[in-house]
Amino acid sequence: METKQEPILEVKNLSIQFGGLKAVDDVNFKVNRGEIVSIIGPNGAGKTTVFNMLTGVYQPTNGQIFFKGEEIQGKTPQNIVKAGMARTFQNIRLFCDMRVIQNVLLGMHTNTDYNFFDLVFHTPKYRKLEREKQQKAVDILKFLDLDRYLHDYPTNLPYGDQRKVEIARAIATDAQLLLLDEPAAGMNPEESEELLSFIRSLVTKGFTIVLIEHDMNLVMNISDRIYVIDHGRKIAEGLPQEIATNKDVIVAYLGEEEEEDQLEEVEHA
Amino acid sequence: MILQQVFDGLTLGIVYALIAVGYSLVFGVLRLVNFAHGATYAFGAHIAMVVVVSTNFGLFWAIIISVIMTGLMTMFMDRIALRPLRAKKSKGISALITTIGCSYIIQNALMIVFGSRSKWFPKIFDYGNFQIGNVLVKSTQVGIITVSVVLLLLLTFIVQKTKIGLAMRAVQQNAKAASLMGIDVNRVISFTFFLGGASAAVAGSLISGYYQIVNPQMGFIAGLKAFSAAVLGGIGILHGAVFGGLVVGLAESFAAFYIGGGYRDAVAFIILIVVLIFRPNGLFGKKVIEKV
Amino acid sequence: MKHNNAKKNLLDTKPKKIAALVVMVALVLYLPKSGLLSPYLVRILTMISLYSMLSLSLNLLTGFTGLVSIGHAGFCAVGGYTSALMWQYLGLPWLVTAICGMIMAGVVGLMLAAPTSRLSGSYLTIATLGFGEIVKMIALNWQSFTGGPLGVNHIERPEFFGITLTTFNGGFFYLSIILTALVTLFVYRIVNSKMGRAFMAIRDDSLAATMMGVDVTAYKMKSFVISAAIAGLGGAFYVHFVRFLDPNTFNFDISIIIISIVILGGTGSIPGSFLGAALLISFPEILRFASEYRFIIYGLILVLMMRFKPEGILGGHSHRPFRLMKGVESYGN
Amino acid sequence: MKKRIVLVALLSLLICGFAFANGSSETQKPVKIAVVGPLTGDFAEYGMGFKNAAVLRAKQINEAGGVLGGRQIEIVDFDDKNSGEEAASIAERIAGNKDIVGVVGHFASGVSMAAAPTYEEVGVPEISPSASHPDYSGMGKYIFRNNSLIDVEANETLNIASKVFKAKRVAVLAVKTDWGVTTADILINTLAKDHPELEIVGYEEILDGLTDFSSTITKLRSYKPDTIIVCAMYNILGPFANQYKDIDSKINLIGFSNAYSEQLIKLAQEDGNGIALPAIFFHESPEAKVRSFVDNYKKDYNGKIPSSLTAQAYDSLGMFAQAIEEAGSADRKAIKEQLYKIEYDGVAGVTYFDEIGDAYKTFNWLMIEDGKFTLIDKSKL
Repeated sequence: METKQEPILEVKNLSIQFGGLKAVDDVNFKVNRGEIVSIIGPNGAGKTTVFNMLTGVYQPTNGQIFFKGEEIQGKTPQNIVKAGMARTFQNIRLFCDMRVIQNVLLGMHTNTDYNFFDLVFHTPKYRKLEREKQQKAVDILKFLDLDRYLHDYPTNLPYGDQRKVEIARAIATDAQLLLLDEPAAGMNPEESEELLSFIRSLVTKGFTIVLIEHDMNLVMNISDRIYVIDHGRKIAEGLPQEIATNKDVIVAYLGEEEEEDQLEEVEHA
Repeated sequence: MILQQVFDGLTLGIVYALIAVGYSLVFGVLRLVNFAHGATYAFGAHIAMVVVVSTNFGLFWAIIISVIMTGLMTMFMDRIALRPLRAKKSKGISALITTIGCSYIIQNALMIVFGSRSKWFPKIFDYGNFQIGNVLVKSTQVGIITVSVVLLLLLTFIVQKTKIGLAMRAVQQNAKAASLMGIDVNRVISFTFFLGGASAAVAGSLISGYYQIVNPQMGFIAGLKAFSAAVLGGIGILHGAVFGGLVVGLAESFAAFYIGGGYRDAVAFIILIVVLIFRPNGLFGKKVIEKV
Repeated sequence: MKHNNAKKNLLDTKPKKIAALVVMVALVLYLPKSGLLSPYLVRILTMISLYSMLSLSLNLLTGFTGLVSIGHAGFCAVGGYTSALMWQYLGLPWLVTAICGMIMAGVVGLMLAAPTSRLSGSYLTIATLGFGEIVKMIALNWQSFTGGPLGVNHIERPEFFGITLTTFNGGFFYLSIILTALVTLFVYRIVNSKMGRAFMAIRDDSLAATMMGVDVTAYKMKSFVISAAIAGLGGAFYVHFVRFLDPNTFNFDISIIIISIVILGGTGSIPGSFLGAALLISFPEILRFASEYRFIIYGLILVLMMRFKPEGILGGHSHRPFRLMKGVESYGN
Repeated sequence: MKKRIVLVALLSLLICGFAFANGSSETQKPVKIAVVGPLTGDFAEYGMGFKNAAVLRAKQINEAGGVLGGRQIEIVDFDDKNSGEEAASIAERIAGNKDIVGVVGHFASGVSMAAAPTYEEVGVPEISPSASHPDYSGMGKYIFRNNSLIDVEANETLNIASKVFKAKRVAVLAVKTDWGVTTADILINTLAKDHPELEIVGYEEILDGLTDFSSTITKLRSYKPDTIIVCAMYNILGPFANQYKDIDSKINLIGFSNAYSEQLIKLAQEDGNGIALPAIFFHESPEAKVRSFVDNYKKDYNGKIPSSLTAQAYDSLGMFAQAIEEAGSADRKAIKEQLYKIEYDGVAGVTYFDEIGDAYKTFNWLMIEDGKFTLIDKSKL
């Protein structure tokens, strides 16, 4: 995979403080186009908080976020999605009383620009755009092999497929950068195996992925680069092999004593 | 003349506080606005009226009976209508709509049983009036204020100092954790409903004794004003409800005096909307951050 | 769910659907003229169609956007008063005053929505209740303009091409059917468009909606404005129908009837509002003895529906396939 | 599929319900007269009074041989719940039923005016025993009123104030309903001029259904009135008397004929003593007609005492019977024409209609003394 060197996303000394607590403290990282970058760290390290700052849910106390060269920290979530960055959630947040296809169609909200007048009088512009978007939604579901659930409601789908619908919804926003928040959480081994090949297929389609994940097996095999965050601070970055042997990472995850066992387990993952 | 308005306003306010406390108790424990609370207040007043008129029990015993009956009624309502929803983990809106339904059932049942006409209610604490400076003080007013203050202190004592009070505060903080610690959450919730119903019954009897009139529709407007008071003080907080009640009572009696009789109800609603917009958590409430 | 292949059912074939529609329209138009129905029954059908329109407007706000409003009669009052007073002071024809009533109600809907759309659940509901009472209070106290308790009477009936509509010539019946049909088409198109999906997304998970680029506050306000405008139109129709209006015409009971219809019929279901209106408006007429208990029955409906079928009779997940636009290839699904 | 079955079941219930409600048409030929008023809700007492009075009068007429040579009068009652909407719906039902030739009813002015256009349009003579809004009977040729005009009755209250109480400073309290506000306006702006001996010192308005009068009382007392005219019904006058006399027991209170009912005594208890009000009908007047009406009414309706509005409903039914007899036909139009020529000597005094359908009445003055209404002897003043 050739990776053009100009970064699609660059974060400079990003930090945020809730009252006295420094949830994220001076984090720097960058993501290049077409890469799969993982952010790992123990629970409560501040990973999801980073995601929330990237997507405009929280305003960082300081630091900049450059997306495709443009500063986006402080922008509203709507503008960030429109700019081309979409996310999924740690615990699935699909619209359970809307059909699967409607969920995906909702993803296209920012890029379906017919106005109130068009939709009331079914003007040609409305008909053309609506048909286009519905076709695109069906195609996305087909691509993700979810089109059989087209008319169905998300709550009736198996867990793994619900995850994929959430990703389908993120893709529908025409985003180039997908932020996946623990997609493998709650999956059994072959489901996460299938997810692995699925994410790889996304990259071949031209998406760039940033991943938060605890499933070390998935992370070590899929990531191009890994950043490790602990107590809100970046403690390590680099290729999967480097991270596996990095002292600080092991200490952060497992604490002092059992240093040795951690090493063998990683080698033959 | 101002002092007279202040005193009248305080009497009104202390009773609104007594009703508002009911809202805060239930909201604290369940995060639910009990819309049927206004109708409960009217229910309590009617029970007291029936007991006083049809039997020779004094007003004191009538109120005691009304407190017990109303408390049981609210517990029954919680048991039949609200507990199944909690068990079913249904959406918050369902519980709110259920209480709206209950308030309509109670109010219209009162109208059918007691007829919709206003009925007489004996004067409470009727020992004549006396003058302090140019402020005319009725014995009824003094009686109402003392009873209300005693009841509010009793409620605060129960919540702060007793075992069940501790359980209530635990459920208020985190119902799931409380149940893990062996607290029977449903029992605590129904006890809270009992307290809410009881305080509403007393408030209903006191107000009817003060104005010597009882009417099935009295609960609707009074309930709404008491809710404004509870929100103003910070819903879920007892002393907030008391403070809010006094403010709404004073505002209403000043508006009626200076602007005109037609505006007395409007004042409470305007306070409600203004508070909801600028400080939804009220004066004593704290900001709640929604975790992603 | 067993729904992976689109079931072909009776009504789906094109010609059958048109035929059913034509028969239905002919029946509805012929009905009042046929003398089969006494003016009293024509009046009931007119009220059913009016309440269908009102509950459709609340369904858009509560059923589709998830904002529970129990002060909806306040918007009817704004629409009704605007229309009645414009007739009284300016003598304008019904069509003009009704549209102004609709716009005025929409504007008031915006004024209520702007500050309160940040509120959550029960706070917003209680704020709408407060709003309903404030509208009544203003109508009562602004005596010089609204006539206060005297209200407005002898309100002129609408007149189209020289015919004055009355219940006897079925005029009001046709007008209410036309208005309800227009509103239904309007709501149907909104619900099946990008805006409708945004409303439903806000109802199901407003945070996820925000993350997908929906400006939640703006859309909540749009939902309020549209819903209020339709309610205002309903109010404008009603005052010219009853020819009388005072602060008590649109009181809290009307809001409760409307929300009971929405809850009974089915939140988030357009046919549900029609079924709810038909049931709740006709049952006090059919069971005369029950009419005294009707508000207890409305209360019971709210409690029992929440307990056993919160999504309502016709609400909930529908088994019919999602209607894709013509020409969209669905790979056999 | 399950949902479709439910739908079909519910709709069929609806259809058969309509058939049932449509009612069967009778073929006998009794003369049917409708009585309409609030049989439920806040003013149920007045609606029931109308119905009882009309049924009693019809029974007496039928026992005396009915009308038009033996045809019986049949009363058909409707409950309009004191709502304009319900009233308009009932008006259409009555207008559509050819057998009903006259209507005694609608209670409140607003409600009557919501129904009047339909009666006028179809041509059904309607006599309201209680509507007092000035432009009510002007709504049509078929619209009559067997109740005193507001300005006539309001003038009586001023006479009571000056003659009975020798009042100097009079305050006016009005409930914010169409009747209350109109009465107060006429009292203050038109009638006060021709009573130089009195001075209207203040005016206050209160919401209907209010129970807390403390701030209104404080304001009224600031005007230092010796007499207060209360334009409101007993549900306001009663508690107001309690709360005001609690502070100033010497105040004179004057009510209106619609507050004249036992409910007022029940609500005001001992504070009711001293309240005066004008009334067209007095249930303890020595007149034979009144005595027999009150005794029959108490016999039939377990001891209830008829109020002045009930008496007027009783007379209204009597007027219809007399008009039908004199017109010699039970045709709606003929009855209407006859009503303009009628001179009816009823329990509520001699009544005749003017050209727009308003009735002129003579008033008695009553005062509550130790829990009972007593007649004020005007000659001794």
